[in-house]
Amino acid sequence: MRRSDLFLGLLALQLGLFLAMLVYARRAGRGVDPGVAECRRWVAELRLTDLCLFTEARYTRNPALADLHTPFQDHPTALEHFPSGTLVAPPPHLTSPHAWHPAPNPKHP
Amino acid sequence: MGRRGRWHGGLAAAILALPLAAGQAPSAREKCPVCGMFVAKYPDWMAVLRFKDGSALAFDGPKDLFTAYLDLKRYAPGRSPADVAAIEVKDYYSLRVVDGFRAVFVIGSDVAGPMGRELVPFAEAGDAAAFLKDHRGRRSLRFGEVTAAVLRSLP
Amino acid sequence: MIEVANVTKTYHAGRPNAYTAVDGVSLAIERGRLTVLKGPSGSGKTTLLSLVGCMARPSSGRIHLRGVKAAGLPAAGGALEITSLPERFLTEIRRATFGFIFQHFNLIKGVSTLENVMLPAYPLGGDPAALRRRAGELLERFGLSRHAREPIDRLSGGELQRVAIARALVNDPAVLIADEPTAHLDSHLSEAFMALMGTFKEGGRTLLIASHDPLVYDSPLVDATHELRDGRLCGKASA
Amino acid sequence: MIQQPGVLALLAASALVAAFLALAAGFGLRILRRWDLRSGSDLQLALERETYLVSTLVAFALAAEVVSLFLFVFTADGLHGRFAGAMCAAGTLNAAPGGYATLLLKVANCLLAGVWLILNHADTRGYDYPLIRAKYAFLLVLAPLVWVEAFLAFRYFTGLRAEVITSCCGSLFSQGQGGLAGDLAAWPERTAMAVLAAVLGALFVAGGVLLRTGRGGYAFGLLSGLAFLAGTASLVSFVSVYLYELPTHHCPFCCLQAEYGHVGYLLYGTLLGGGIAGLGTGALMPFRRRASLAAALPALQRRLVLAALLAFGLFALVVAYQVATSSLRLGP
Amino acid sequence: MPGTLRRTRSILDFALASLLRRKGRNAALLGVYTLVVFVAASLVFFTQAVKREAHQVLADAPGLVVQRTLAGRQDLVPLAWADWVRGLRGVRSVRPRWWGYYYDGAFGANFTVQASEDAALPAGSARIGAGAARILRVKEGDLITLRGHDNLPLLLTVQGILSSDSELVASDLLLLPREDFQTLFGLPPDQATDLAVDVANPRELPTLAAKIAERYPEARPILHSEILRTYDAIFDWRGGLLVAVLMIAVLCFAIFAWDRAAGLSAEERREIGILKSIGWETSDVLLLKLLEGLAVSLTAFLSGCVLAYGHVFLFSAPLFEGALKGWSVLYPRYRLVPVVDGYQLSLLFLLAVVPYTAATLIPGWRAATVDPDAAMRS
Repeated sequence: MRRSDLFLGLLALQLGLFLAMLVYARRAGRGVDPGVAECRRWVAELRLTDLCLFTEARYTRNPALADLHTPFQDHPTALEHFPSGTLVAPPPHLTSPHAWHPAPNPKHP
Repeated sequence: MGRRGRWHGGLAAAILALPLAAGQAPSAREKCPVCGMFVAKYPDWMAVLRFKDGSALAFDGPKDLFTAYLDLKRYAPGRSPADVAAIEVKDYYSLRVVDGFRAVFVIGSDVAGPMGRELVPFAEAGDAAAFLKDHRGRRSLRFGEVTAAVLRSLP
Repeated sequence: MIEVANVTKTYHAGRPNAYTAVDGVSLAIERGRLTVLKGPSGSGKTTLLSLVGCMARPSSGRIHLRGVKAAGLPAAGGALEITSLPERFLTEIRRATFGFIFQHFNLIKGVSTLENVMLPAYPLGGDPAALRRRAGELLERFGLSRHAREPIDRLSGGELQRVAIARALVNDPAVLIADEPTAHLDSHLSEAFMALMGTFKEGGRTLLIASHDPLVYDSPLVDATHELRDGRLCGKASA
Repeated sequence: MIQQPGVLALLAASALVAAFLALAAGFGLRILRRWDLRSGSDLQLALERETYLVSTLVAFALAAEVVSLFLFVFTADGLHGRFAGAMCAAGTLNAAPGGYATLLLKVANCLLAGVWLILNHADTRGYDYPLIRAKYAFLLVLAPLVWVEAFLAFRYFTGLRAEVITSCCGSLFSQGQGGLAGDLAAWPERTAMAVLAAVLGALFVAGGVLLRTGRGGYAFGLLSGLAFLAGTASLVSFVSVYLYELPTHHCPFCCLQAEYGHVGYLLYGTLLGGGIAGLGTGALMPFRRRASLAAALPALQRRLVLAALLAFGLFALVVAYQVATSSLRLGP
Repeated sequence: MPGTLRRTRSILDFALASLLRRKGRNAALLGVYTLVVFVAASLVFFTQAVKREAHQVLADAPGLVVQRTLAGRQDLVPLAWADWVRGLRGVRSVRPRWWGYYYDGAFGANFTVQASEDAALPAGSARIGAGAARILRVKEGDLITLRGHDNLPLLLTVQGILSSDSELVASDLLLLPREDFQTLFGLPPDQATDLAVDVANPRELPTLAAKIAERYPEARPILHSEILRTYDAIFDWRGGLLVAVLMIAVLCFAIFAWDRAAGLSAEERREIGILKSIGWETSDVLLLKLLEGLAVSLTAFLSGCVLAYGHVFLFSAPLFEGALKGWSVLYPRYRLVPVVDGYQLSLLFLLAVVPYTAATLIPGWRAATVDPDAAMRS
């Protein structure tokens, strides 16, 4: 057994795992996940708008509905609230009036 | 859908007229006989031409339906306008299936369909007038006013 | 076989530490003979060996090789002029034509004996099984088979040199070049080494040895001796 | 400026490649000025060693360019949600100046770097560095292009602002739209098909002649370049339409997506590979008569021609298959 | 061709041997490298997966949410607005929403309280999210007490706990009947928190938003597409920030690799000299160095990616939990649907393998151009 055989075998093993990960991810992405379906049901029923990832403050609990002048969130680049504040930026529609949206273009696949 | 659908696409297209129950969504593989696009991808624009024998053709927009209706010889050989039992289009605001013969169509608006400029269908003339104003439409037409010349003016 | 014409090698030319190691040397080395370069250390023997062995290019002068097969190279009248070839081609000629036995053996530590012997053939891309067989046979011939799998670090001086010789032979070169081969050997081992050289000579190989050990240059096997001093040939070549 | 992982990675890669080529160009300049093969001086030895570094640097740059070309398209594609009106990469590239120019330059640089590596390979086959001046002069052309590309990429990404209204591929690659993209889309389908078939046919004839007689290398190189252009143009003009089965959809990016079986990678990969091999064949022609390359060059050219024909042949097969199996019928 | 292949394999053999000979140092290098790839890949996988999850889960979110702002702060919406909006063309339904936040000092948790329209939820009862139930340590039938705006306790029977599958959107919810919601917060009866508007044709949403904004200047309509875009922006923007920080780590690592490759020990230099003296050419040594680098970087890249996949999708990214949770005590338990695509992989490749290779390129070349006769002259 040559060293290169061993190494290539190891590499092939890793590559196999890697490909398995790709294939599994694609298959998982294709079907409807039961968790996703359950979440969608509640979103539709309760008219929810946001994920419940960060619950420590209202502008992180409902980032899409955040105020323009929420305490601490006074500047888009401020690291106002360390752990999740680094992840949550003000939603894009705060910086421009959404009423001037152009008509959407034709959809395509 | 996507790729898998395409392999069988040829088969589905070969069977031109499929029976469709009223309001029933076309199968994922059904294609518009005029342009060949998958009809199911654009449910909001779907238009259906029903014949008296129960068969039907589904289109991905009223424009293609009119193209076929005004030239049935080419798109449905052996049939004439007299064989048409019903025309179904979808009202823009409600997305409900409405009677195409009685619908009002707005052209020249800033709303584009899957095939570009469209004849946007409405069940009510009032809706059509409001839409014409909101979306800078050119004019609204009754079913009978849609001619080949009108279609040519829509790129 | 090898003709050296008026070859000079200057290191660090144009700088204060410029140093001419070989200065206007001309000599010829004949096929199937044992030629010795003798002279004290620092006389330019090693540099001349490296020039002849295609390891370095001379600053001026010409070196011609005869009877060397090299693809894609022009050979005027059967002689190949190697002085201005790119390193790539020099290497190609070197590994096909020359086998080297170094003063310090130059074996790679931590690598097995067998692999050390096989190393020169790696870049050639030959059949690995055949190479392994060839290296195994060489080790067997030098009585080193039982050390084949051991790392080189555990071998004695004499064994190390025999590994180095096996390595020099693995590509079956026409010319063997040895630089001070007996410097680290006792008299007994040195004699054994010269005896081995004798068998190679009988086998038809050309041998070129640089040494200041009388045991080498006074050996009856030697066909020609060139003496170097301060980078120049001195005295007549004795044949 | 959009802080997105892909954007940061792309900018870093661009900067790295630009720096490497600056280094390579510096060495190239030195080699062009000081090269003297007859000399055994230390300088000449150092220069010869630098040629190894330069070829390694360019090979690295090519590899990084190819990876970043894909990432560029992926990133542009992934960003479309941030721009009103953009629905795929085509829209995102239009959202700030320099998007398309960056993409085109990336492709051009991939081609040129590939050709450079072919020249370099040929050069190493000759004992007297027969291509040394040509290839370093070429390198001095390639390097500024890479710098321009890095600059454009930087300008493009810093110019991107969310909320920019952009046109999506539906309007960009639709007929009746001005500009090159629109013109390509408006190219009549039959003309486009005929041109592609003619160019590919001529390419195969030239390749056959070259393989048999060793003549016509320039023509082959030229035709490869044309085939690359015609192939790309036909992707916009008609292949896309058959592929998506949408008569109005001329987008050259959507075919990279999973919905279409990633067939775009095959199409672009074969085009790029064929283009590099074919152009490389042509670029080697002036050096055929060099004594030092007389033995090596024809064999190398044969291999390149075969590779180019294989790549373009595969491209043609895939295109033909797509058109034949598509159930789209065009126009009334 | 087989010659080239055999040459590469033989040189690979030697490259591995020389890596193994310096086991300790190379293992450390490989470990650090794998860690860098692991963290970068975890981050990329996580942000992409959450983005896609958000898009899927929020697909049925209201097409338009109408809020009212008062001096720049969100304020209650008069129900009269709902009637006016309902009259607009294309609107299918307008549902006022009553919701707010409730901080429970005893548990330190921030709950989202929402009024439920469900007729099966009688007054005095509540339905709560799985995460809330976990924090409050209650089960079905238990009582919970909330302190109202008037300082009176509001006692509610837990009538049901939302399934654990829904935690990603509903973990912190307390669903109350409308009367109880109003009692708890003392809300005026003719106002709601905001309006959820649904339309038949989503194409019409921007037009509707414009009409509403024109009629009520203090209204703030938020489109469905903007809600989705928020999640893209959150995870791209600050994900990019983290990648920028991570890039410093990559850079440090590249410098480390550079140093490691440039500071060739005398031993390694001697070795390369020996290789060149016995017939290896500069490009052979370059290949050796390249293969050494590739062996390390490919192993690190592949194992880092696979480990990150396990971390994010099998174990729900426990390493990020601390960062996401902040100082809140409520954190949903969820499993992300795996998302791995060409974008992520080419990004990671560009981030991880390219800098390392670049850093080792020039030192490798320097090592490879040792004079062949150096070994003789030493």
